[in-house]
Amino acid sequence: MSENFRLDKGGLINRNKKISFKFNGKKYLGYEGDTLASALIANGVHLVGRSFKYHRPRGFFGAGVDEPYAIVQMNRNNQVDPNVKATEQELFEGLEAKSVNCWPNVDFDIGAINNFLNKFFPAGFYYKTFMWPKSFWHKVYEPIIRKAAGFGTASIKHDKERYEHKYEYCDLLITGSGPSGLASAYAAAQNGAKVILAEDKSRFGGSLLTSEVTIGNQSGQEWSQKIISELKSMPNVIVKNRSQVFGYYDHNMLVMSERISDHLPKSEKYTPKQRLWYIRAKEVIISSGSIERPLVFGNNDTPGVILSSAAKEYLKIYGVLVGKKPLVFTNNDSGYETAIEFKKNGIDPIVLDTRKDSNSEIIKEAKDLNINIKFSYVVVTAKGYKKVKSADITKISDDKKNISTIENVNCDCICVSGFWTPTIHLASQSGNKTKFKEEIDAFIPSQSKQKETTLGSANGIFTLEETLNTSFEKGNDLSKQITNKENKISVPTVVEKKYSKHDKFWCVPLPKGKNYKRFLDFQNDVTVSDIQLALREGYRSIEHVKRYTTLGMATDQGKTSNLNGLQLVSDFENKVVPQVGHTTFRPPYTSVSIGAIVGREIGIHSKPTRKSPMHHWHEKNNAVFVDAGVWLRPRYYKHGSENLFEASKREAKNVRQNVGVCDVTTLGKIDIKGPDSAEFLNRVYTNAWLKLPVGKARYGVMLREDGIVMDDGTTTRISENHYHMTTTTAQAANVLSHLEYYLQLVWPELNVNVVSSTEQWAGAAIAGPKSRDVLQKLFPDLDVTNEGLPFMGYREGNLFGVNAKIYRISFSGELAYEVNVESDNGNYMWEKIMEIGKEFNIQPYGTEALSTLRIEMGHVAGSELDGRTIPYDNSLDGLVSKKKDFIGKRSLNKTAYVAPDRQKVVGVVPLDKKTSIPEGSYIVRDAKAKLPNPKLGHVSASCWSVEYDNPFSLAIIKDGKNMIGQKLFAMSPLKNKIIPVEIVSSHYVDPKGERVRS
Amino acid sequence: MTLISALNHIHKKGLFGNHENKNEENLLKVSEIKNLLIVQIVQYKSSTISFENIDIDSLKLKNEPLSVVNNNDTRILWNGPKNWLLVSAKKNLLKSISENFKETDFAVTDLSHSRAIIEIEGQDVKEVLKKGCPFNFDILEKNNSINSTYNGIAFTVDMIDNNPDKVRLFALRSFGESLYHSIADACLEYGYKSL
Amino acid sequence: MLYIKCPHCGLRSQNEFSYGGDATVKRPELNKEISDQDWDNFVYLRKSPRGKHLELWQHISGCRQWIKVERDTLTHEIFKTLKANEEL
Amino acid sequence: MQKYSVFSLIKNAFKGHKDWEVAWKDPTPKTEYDVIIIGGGGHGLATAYYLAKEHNITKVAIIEKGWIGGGNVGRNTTIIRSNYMHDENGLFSEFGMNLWRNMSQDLNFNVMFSPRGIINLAHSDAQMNVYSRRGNSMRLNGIDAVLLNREEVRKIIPMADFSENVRFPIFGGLMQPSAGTARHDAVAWGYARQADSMGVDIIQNCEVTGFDISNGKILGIRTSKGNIKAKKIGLCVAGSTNILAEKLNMTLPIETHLLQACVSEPIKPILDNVVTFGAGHFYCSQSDKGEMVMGGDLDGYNSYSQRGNLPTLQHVLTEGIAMFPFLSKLKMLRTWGGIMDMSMDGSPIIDKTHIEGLYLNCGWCYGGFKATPASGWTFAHTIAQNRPHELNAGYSLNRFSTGHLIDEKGLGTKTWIS
Repeated sequence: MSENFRLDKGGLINRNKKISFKFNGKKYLGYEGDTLASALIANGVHLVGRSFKYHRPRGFFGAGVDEPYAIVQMNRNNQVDPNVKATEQELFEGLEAKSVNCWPNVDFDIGAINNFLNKFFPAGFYYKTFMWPKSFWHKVYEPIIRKAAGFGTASIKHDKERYEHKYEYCDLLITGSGPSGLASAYAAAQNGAKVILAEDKSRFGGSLLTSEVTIGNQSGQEWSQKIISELKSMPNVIVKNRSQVFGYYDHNMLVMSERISDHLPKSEKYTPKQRLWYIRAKEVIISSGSIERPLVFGNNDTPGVILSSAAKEYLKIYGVLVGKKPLVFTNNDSGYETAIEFKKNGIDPIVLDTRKDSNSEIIKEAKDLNINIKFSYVVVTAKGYKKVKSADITKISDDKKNISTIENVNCDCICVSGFWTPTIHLASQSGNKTKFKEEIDAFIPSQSKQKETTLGSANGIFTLEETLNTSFEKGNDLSKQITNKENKISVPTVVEKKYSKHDKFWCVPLPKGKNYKRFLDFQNDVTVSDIQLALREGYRSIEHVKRYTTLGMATDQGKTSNLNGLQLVSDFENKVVPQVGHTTFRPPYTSVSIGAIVGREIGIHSKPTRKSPMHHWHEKNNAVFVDAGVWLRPRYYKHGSENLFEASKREAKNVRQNVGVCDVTTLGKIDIKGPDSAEFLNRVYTNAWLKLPVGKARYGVMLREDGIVMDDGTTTRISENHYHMTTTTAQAANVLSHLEYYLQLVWPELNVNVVSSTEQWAGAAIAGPKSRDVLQKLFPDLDVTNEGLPFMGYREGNLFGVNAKIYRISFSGELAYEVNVESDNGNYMWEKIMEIGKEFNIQPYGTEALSTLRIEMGHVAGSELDGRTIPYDNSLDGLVSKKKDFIGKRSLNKTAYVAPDRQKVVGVVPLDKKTSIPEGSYIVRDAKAKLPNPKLGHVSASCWSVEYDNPFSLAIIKDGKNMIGQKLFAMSPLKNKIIPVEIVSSHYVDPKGERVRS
Repeated sequence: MTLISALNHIHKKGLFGNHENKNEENLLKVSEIKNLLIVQIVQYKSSTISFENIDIDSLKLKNEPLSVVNNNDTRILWNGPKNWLLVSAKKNLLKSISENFKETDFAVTDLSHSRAIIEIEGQDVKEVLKKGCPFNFDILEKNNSINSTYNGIAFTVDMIDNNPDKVRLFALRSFGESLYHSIADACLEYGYKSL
Repeated sequence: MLYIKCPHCGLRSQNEFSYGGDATVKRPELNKEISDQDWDNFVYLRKSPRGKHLELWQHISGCRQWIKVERDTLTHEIFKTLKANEEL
Repeated sequence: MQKYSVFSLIKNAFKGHKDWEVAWKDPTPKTEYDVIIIGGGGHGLATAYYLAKEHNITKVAIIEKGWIGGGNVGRNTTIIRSNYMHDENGLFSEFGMNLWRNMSQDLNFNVMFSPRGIINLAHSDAQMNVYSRRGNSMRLNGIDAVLLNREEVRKIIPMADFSENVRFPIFGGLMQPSAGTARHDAVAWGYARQADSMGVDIIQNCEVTGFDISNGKILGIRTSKGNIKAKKIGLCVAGSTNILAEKLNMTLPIETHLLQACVSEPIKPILDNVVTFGAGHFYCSQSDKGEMVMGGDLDGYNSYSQRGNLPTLQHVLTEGIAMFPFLSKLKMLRTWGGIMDMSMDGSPIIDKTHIEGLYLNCGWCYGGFKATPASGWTFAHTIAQNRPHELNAGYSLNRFSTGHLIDEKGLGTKTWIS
């Protein structure tokens, strides 16, 4: 395939390196340094895709991030990449891309039928129809609309690329490497400031790469490359290309996405595809330049209609002609630069200037070059379907209201220039209240909210001389304040052409009887008539207009359409633009890959995992793990082909009959020291703590201030002023913060230190009638008799050379001990317990068996203490001190909390003693009552009682105290279950608690 | 052997990541540090004792953010107001600390087993840290320490040396393997040698 | 990510902190008679102004101290940070 | 009023769409109204509509500071559901579901209610049990709910992460098949258009600066467009409730927080349902335009700024990729934030106040959009009858004193913990 539109020389591409690539299955050639867009244009390809609503042919409109059309589907590194802008994608060997939003192909697209029916699809048409018959919206119309929408196709395969993050700090962050960015960066760097200079494109220099200016005695391009190479060599400067600063957040934090590998055929193994930089900058310089505005005329979306600056960029950077018979349609001098560039390369352009006459330097130059210039001329409509073939042009009256006879001129592209819109997005995101600048018909930044300064054309300054002067000065001033150094450099002299005033005209009137579509938002197919319709219907706020018509809501976020939309609204409403105001600019400035935002916290590492020192023993012994917060705990240990139910029953039964051991390392542990510790505990817990003897433990419940149970656990008095508190696994972190809150803010007079010691200790609960035998053998020197180590007693011991702490506490309701050793010894302890316990038939048990054991004992846990229950609900009345005050006490006298029929925890047994009651079932009186069926309460926890070999559940039900003995129903409609049940005491096994004291 | 350290199961020796065609000496070095004494010392709010006069392994406490007072064996990290974390190779120091810091004025808590410790050394150490922690590491100098978080895991950074950079990272022991994974993963781009 | 000056540690990023809400709410003293209304006001009522807001944060992954922060809830500008025992 | 239909659309097409009437007028305020609704969001517009339709009260004004539909009805993730555990929430929301089902026809405005089903994923047996509790409660309240196992979930959303190397495996999920989405802006516009046609004055760009109260009775409001008298005034300004409460010398059990959401660039249909991640806070659906609509956590501190910070979104999207790995390759196109009334038990307040003639509708937390019709209907009833309807009786202001809290999540007053 030959490149018919590539010039023989010129451009910044590497002509020594040819690159082959495929578009829509067809092979093409380009050069290193091309974008996919420039390479396609070089090959004469202008039809890239179809528009959103009408499926009209779409080509290229820009040359960068503002591109509204050229969205393709890529295949890179054996992976699918949807929605890639061809204007941003650099060419690499073997690149494969195809068109989107068209079927069967971009040349012949069935969806284009919409275009012929377009009169039935004005803005918001769907709000007015598709309402009959009722079910048809969801069943018929919507599926069709859904199918037609969307661009690329996502693969459901996992993304194999690496995305990394980096947090960086600097004195000055400068966004954009055009003249203002380079000058300010250079000045600041000279003062020793730490500077980050970010450039979205692959090449540095911005407008200097394509403008005909002289700085010092160099061309703009040479000067920019000299400055960049100097900056790169300075240790205090980070210079990044392919890096878009897309968000300006609070406290001067900005976020930048760096495309590290997107321009390469594949990513190196350990190199990220993209890196997201979180940058905290002391000062920010926004030098993001400006974007050319389109002129609006009939069928101005036809492929071949292109921004004049883009046409110039394709010529000067890529050596590519967007057409060979160009029409330049402009309301200002910029169009002439493009025209002259064509002319220099042997192509004769026609310039249509909307102005009556103008005689600036550049127009003179164009005249001298014999360029055909038609003043007071406009394009009425582009002709051609998949590519511009000609244009209807005409003379326009001075007041721009009347057009004269239509002439048709042959052309293959129309380069439009409607003057320039400053890129103020970042300033606006930072909170800057923007202001409208009449001279340029656009908004520029005004009062800074954060530490931000906007320079150059982003600030509405379009002469290079002023840009460089202010930028050198600002760069110097801002950095001087930070570094206290000044190494001022003199501003080079500039030679540039003086421009004449632009024409405020931007939208060509329709000729009589013609109804050409004049597009504002090219991707979303929003036309002038759509906006007018919205306004006629009363959608008059700019936000209403945007939402009703979808103006500016496409993937380009209105970079080329918003301001023209505003013009139209203000014309129609007879207001001036600043009164209409613009819609809010929000990050991101341009779309950012979600993979990059997330970074490396994916897959198994999407959240950290906590493991006990015995974790690897559990793993080796067939433990099946369960998440407890971010901890992993053994749920059960699988023997052979056992399932969860069988294994947990075996484990629980073994605890009841022999002895079991459970890893309780995950329980929160808080080391409490200080002279006021007892007083503090007395305030924190609902029960009394002042008289707990040294060497004894006590069970405690703590509340939130609203009276709801926060957590429970045992606390042991290790010595006079030293306590060891345990919390539930789930609440450990919250409890520590809660304690610190009261110690630091509420009762600073208390001298108490709290510190988490969860990780210091590995814990094993040894439970079951034979646990004392195991303990005796583990600690031969210790008196483990009921007298020597009574229930709720605490001793220290020596476990085969390792210091151990032994607490006689029980969650299972059996005779039980918790042994703690320092974590490095955890595995050693565990293996010793297993070894010693062998003769007593010891088995490890997991959380499922633990649940069974606690449920049949009626011990409340997380499923009852669910953030909605008070102590009374959980039959913890005995633990609520009447005598002293404590956190949350004052809330317990609320009407609902002291109501005689207040809910309470009870036991539930199925009448048939066979049918398990699913957790989450509800207790009702009448299983057949009509809905809504009044509920008495819910089943909070269920188990298979190993003691009685039948199902048993806990439930929290209304008037629970008086319900015992009643025969009711447990209902789980989700599982189609209605189970006749009897309400019993929640203490199903050993109601007097004799075993723990045995 | 009874002791099993926090990272025993995950820390494997070898060369990893982008190490090919690079001088092994210039690679990052990653190791697990074990068997240190770690003690939290906190002075109670009402205590009037002047902690500056108390000697620990010839070191004096300093109530100043970032500060690490140190000698060859022992480093005392500022952990908060009148709150320090003493880290020492001298395991027997605990006894003298408990004696010198009376329990009426100080809470002394042995946390030796509560941390997993990773040491990394090399030119790119700060780059590795910047991947997961928003702290401004440009200001962290030799004998500075901070508490912060790395990819959501609370950790302590103790900067031991700066030519090349050498830091010790402490995480709660149960998070050790997750932090190790995160740090090792962040090192892959530069290549690292696991010692 | 907010940048909060911990009065103990210095400027740190928000991810080291956890939010603690309104700092002007004062817990009634222990054992003191108090009306239901006053107690409920303490537990449930919030001023939540648009503008300056004195609030609590805990430097949870730092020095673990609870601090007070005077912040604008509209602009997020932080005017002042205080130790637990300091008042505005 | 002009009727919208396919016929009117065709008819107008041939006239170049020149004859469409305004959807609502732009009146200047009268000196007095029977009822003033402050807040031209979804709830305020719906309240005015139901006042007119159900109670024949048409001398009504809606006073809106900015443009109607500019609050949370214009910045949500469009999800409509009634999958609540507590009876008060469930019955209220299910009543609303019936209004949603008929809304397009009722309003003669296509709000695109799309009952595509919502699935709450569970990642452990314990979570399956928690969902069972909720689902059973729904079923006993007459609300549709299905408990799905892993394989059943896989059949519906095969693009979720069912692979081995996953931190939070999918155990199953709770599905409400009749839940879905609606076009949020259309809801506001549809209510506005009908209310306007029945005589309600929609007054935009009018800020309330104060209240006239005498002897404990409301007399009127002061606004940037002058003083307006009214017999009754309803506050419908979720997000800004505390600002107006301050002018009324009221302190409420509400904090104002920011919730962010975002959309990806549009892609071809891949996800039909609304899906929520169970091991955190992330939810996702695909709009008719093809954008993935995503949201999750609060930013976590009091905020009135309709802009958030990236780390919250990073956190939310991390969970997004954990649920749907394909999201990694998509691009985040647009982000926005909405400020909301976080009440101290997570449930709303629709009630009278101690000031006669002043009514309160607030505290919607994250759940305001789906509640729009039921909230408007019950608030209209409360205002018209001067007493709550049984559907909103539980949403009383004094429940914080009596202890009849409606806490779906069990998190209590720390609203920022998610």
